[in-house]
Amino acid sequence: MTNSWTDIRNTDLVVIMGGNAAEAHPCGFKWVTEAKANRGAKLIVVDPRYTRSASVADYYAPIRQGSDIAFLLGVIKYCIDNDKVQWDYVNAFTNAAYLVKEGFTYQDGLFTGYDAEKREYDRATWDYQIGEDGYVLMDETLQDPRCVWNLLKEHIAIYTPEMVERICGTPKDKFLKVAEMISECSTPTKTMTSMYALGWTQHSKGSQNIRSMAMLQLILGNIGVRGGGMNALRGHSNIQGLTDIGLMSNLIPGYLNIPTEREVDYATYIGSRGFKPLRPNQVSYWQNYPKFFISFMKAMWGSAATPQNEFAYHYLPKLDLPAYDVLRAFEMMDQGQMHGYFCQGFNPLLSFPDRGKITRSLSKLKYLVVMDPLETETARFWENHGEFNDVDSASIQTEVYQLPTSCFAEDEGALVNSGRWLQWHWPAQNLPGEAKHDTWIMAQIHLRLKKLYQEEGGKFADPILNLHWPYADPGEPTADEIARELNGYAVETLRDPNDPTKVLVEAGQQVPGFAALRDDGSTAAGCWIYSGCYNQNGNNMARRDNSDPDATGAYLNWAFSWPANRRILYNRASADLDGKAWDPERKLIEWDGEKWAGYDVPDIPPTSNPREVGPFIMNPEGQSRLFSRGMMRDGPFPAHYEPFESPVVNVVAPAIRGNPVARVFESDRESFGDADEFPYAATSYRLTEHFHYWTKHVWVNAVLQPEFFVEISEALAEEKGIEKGGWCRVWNKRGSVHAKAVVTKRIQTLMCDGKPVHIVGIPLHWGFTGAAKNGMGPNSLTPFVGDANIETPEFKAFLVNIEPSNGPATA
Amino acid sequence: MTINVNPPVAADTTMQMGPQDYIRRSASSVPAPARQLEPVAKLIDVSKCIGCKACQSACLEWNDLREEVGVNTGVYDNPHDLTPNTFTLMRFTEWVNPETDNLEWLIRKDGCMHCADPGCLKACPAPGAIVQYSNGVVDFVKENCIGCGYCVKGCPFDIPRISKVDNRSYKCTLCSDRIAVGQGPACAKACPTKAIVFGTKEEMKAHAAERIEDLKSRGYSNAGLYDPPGVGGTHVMYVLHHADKPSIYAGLPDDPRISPLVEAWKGVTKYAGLALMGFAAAAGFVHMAVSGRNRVTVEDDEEARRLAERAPGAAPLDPSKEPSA
Amino acid sequence: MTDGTMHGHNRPAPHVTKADIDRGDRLHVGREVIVDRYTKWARLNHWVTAISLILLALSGLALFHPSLFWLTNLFGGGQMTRMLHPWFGVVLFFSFAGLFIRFFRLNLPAREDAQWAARIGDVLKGNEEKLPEVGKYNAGQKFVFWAMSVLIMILIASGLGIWEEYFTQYLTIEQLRIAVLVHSIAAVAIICVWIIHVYAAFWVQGTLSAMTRGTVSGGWAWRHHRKWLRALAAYGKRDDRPDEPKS
Amino acid sequence: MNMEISRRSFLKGAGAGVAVTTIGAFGFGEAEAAFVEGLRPYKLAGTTETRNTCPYCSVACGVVIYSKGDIEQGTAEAIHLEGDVDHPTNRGTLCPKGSALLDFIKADTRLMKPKVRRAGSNTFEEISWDEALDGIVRHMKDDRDANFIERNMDGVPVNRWTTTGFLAASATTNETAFLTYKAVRSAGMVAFDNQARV
Repeated sequence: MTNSWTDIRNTDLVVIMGGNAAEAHPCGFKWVTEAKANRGAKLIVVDPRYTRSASVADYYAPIRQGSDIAFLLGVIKYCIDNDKVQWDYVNAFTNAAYLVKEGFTYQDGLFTGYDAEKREYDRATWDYQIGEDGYVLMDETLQDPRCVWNLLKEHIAIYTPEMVERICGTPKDKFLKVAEMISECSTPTKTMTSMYALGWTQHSKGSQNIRSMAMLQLILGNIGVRGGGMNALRGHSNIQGLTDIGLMSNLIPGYLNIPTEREVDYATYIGSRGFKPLRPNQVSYWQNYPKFFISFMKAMWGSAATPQNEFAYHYLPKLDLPAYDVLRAFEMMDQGQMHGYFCQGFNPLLSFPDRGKITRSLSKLKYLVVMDPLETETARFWENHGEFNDVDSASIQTEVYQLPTSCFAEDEGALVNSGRWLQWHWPAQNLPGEAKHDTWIMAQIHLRLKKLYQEEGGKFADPILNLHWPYADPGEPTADEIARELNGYAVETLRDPNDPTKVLVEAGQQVPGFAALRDDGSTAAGCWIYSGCYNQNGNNMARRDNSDPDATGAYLNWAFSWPANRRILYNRASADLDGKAWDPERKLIEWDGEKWAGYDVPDIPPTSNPREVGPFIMNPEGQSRLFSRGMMRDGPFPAHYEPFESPVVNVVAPAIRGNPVARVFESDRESFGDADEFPYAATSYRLTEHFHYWTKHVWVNAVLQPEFFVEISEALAEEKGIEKGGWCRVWNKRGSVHAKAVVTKRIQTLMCDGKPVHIVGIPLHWGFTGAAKNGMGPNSLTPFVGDANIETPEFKAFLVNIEPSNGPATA
Repeated sequence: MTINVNPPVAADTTMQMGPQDYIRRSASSVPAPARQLEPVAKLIDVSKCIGCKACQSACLEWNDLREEVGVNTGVYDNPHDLTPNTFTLMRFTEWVNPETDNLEWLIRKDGCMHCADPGCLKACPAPGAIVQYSNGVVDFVKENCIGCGYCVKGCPFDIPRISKVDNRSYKCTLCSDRIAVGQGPACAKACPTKAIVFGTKEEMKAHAAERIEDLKSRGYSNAGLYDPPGVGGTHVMYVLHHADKPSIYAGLPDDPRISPLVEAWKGVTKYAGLALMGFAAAAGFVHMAVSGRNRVTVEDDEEARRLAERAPGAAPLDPSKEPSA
Repeated sequence: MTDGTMHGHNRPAPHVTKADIDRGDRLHVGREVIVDRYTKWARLNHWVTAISLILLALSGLALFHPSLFWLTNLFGGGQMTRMLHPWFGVVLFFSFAGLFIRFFRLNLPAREDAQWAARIGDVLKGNEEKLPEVGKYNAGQKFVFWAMSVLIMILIASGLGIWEEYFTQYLTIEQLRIAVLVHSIAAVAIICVWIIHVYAAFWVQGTLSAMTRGTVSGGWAWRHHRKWLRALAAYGKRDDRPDEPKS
Repeated sequence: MNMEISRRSFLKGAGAGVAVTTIGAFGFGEAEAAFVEGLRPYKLAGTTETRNTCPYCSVACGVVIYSKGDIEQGTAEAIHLEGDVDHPTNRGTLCPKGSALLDFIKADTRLMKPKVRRAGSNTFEEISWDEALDGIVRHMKDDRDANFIERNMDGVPVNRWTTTGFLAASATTNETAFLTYKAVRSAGMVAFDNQARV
């Protein structure tokens, strides 16, 4: 989220698209109802299904899953054609005026530089024209045909309301109504907020779905303002935290990168990360990269990280591939290239696409370790449960360890919500049975592995032997100790550079925030963006002062929000070029002539002149990007591509299947199906009564939604002779599931490119453990395809067939 | 600032409501209460409800109810009906508005309405099994319940359910145990969108008025409050976007009132019946007093004997048995 | 000369047939004339019926009006009362069915019934001589018999419907409301009929012995059921052994 | 900070506040007997209240866990759970999942003992923590030593361990996450991911 849950009360228009907040985030959705009550805000829901969110919406429009980009580019076109643009914002805060390199083009659904062999683009031409002074060339009059604004207009020209209807199946009048309501938010005094979730991410072009809306929000001037922003609802309680702390193949905490093997030494690595400003006076905050990186290395390897060994640069693994994400990991298992796997509170057997392949892959492991407070299907993937897990135990050689862990009720520590709040919590009960805290388990694994290397030696043990382990009880580090480590501390006494007699932080003391971090090894910080969460003032994540002056929804003294306790990102953009709030009613921060001040922590250096310093300090431009240069693998502008399995061909570029640079493994291609064989457009989703595969263990939730079902329209039920509440079978090349049929008016047949498209909705909460009835899930049917940029599986759009049937062979 | 780990939640947990606040007690009478509690009400704003079932969940947890895991029958309503363990239930209706031709997903939280004039209490034959507090809470006292099911017949909303396990009647208590310590019902506390709110009935009516105004501004010209006079008003009220036709919300009664049959049964029949039986008995005594017993006379006996002796197959008379004239 | 003239007032003796008597009715002529009216089994059957009806009345009344709820103590509390009442009903039903089979033939309407009913005033005054001669049962007794039969049918039917443990789920609430209303009205009615029945038995001296010893005196039969007695004398079995007839 | 004031601040506008009518408003007078006929005794009396965060979605609602016993003594056990009225986001509300968290903590399928399933077996067997952990790190070391890539073809140190992967959780604390990061990265593991995508 750029903003926070509580900020949503400040909005005038809520657009829920690519998500279902009421269903998946009811208590966050409260703030939508608050906005309605406080500001008479309106709610628009655009979704293939008439969802629980739609049930309280002011306006609902249907859309075919996987066609969001066409819809959104259509809205952008509507706004531009009707001059519904917040021009001052666009001119001041976006790269609309930047000139793009000659040679960059878009044709037949492809941008310049496509390599069909590698399924990759050469992104050389996807960039700005740079002048002699090293700064970008721009045309503030927006006349130059090569300026971003004109290229954008040209790029979206095809997305007329008629084209939108043809692609999305959204009736033209409904689309126009939505576009018209959205376009009204182009005035400085009206803001719109976008609430989205996996409905946008789980596509082979998920990142571009989100970019499309981000671009629209920039054009309407809704980023950085109260009641605006791009708000990813996020699924799990600390998924934000785990991403912040970089538990991903290619990340270092705080969104730094694991080096690739091309970066042969520290100099090369850091050299490619200069982040020189592209315009005068810009902050380009990533210029501080070395400070954050080296402070991290000090937190990892302490005294073993020295200037002499490039702060242990080579202790880090170097990547030969962009990422070893989960899809690749399971592909490797399937190819016999991976022998061991750890699942920490994770249930891949039900979470990842193409369950058949997941079972096959796990069966090829030597060992599998599952840490969880609850039973998981993954821990029992080798156990036969008839139709619900049809395996031959004897033929599976994997050794499986199941370790009982603590759950929230026994844990202490911080979780990061989607509004980036780090909130501390306290244990309420003791561990049941022999369950242990995850921290204890991870410490034990490290210490015992270290012991083996000490005793036996082995391959490059230094990173293990020298891992910094500064805990009172090495066997069980406390949450408090680790929280301090994340915040960062002075390794040596820090003195004021301008006045060496002045001590800023004594050695061993907590640093006040990331501004204090240094690149000379004198500071250590586990995750720079968290710096300030546990400083000289104590544990700020545990703050519980819920006062909120002038009811802005900021709650500055409640817990801690990264970065620097900032509640709304890019908040400088809430004020115009003179530093005055776009909307006096919704003042956030303002320039008083000398400094920035207001209800939030300014996003730019407090004394930076509003006319000089741009709000988007993480970009070398200081401005936001309507044209994203080479930052994304599949194009600087979003373009409509069909899902890999689509009921209709791509009318924009008929030759192209799916996203041309999406993650696809050759071995999975034959498992894709076509519309003639599998005519129905399926989608997967959560239900409000359940949380993933956890709550089927909770009898109350099992009572509220007991049994696996699929949802279809009355028309399809009629056509297939499927009865409401009767059994049906849904299948494609990857699998087949039996489910109860919920026949509903909430799913309607859409007309796309002249043909009717029936939608099959498949919720995902059932398995073969827990209190709920045994059942299957969508991942028995979903394709093994990933988003081009972040490899998110395409769970939201695939093809199936359906027929009436008997119940499962074994119930 | 100080970091407050465990600030108190419900400081005072002493019960402040009790039998002294009864205004009605089934099959018995109560003295007029010394004090009048402020009438309370739960307001359910159907237009704000997202059907998330948090209320059901919170209700099960607070009241320690253990419902059975059922099956899917092609709808979202689970369980499929109120039960002795399900005091409240979301009922889903897919309704196409004939005026706009748009689908509307009407979701109503069903449960006890806590009528000002409770049909269950009127029908109940067991003294003290159903009580009504002066703040409007209608509560079942299971210790006194005999499981006859009369409350089911008395209720205009089809709410009470009799347990097959302990043969006692159950329904929403409005969390009387929470209200007694000054807290609202568990469902109202949990409700994510505050579609369920709880407070004094006056507060709730005022809040409802605001909501209705908002709904009218959004095109629901028939939005209104459901506080049916037929049962003297209720302490659970609904805000409906289509208050002109309550029955589209999964059969919410358009004009609920205690059934005339129940009125007759618990009214005239009860009293007339007793009177009639009393009269019948009394009539007997009077008749006895007036006309005395109907006795057999000596003549009757002689006639009988003559008839018997003259009859065919009579044995010769034994002189010794000849009665003396 | 006829009995009539002998008797002092002239009423033609009615035509009687064997059909006017039941199996088990018989005449004993000893020191007194004794008539067997009810067999051992009939009496047993009657008393089972009587007891279950009384238990039903008591348990039913307990739930009928709050002022009578204290009656539940007789059955071990409200829950027990609620549980037992329907079972008493089942017993009554089958027991009464037995009585019905035994008695219904002689309770079928006869010519003299109308005349008898028309003279109800004389009945109440006890002016037997003004009444027609009747068979084993007079119109009043027949009324009680048929009223009981009909009301018990109504009570069992409505009672089953509102039997919470087993049957309520098969009825709509509206049907239940009708059932419970009908049940209570029928209950009041049957209790009234019962009062009439009991009172009559007590008012008409010599009646009770019919259901205790099983016999009535010849005089009682002559006075109240002369047609029956004539039939018995004409066609009935008799037992003139001088010793006292065994009851 | 004053809870009452903060709660009252929630009353401004919006339905959210309306639920927070205080005890006084119900017209209660002086406190009466603790147990009264017909009413269940208030089951939270005498419990310990602990502030925690819902482990499900990222709204991160504040919850209050009511427990009996003493955590220091090792006897604390949760008996009830409700939303935290003072929390700015959820203000005491909880969704159907959060409202039932007690039965997540107490689920029949909650794991109590370490177990191992041997190759080819069709059942889990209970083992001690020592056996489990030693067995795991033995697997790790053998696999790492056998497959660790110290340098690539060009002789560049790459220190990559690609044959064992780690899938991190999504509901563990930042502190667990960082400790996990340290343990996993120091071993050179690259197939490292979390639940962000699903």
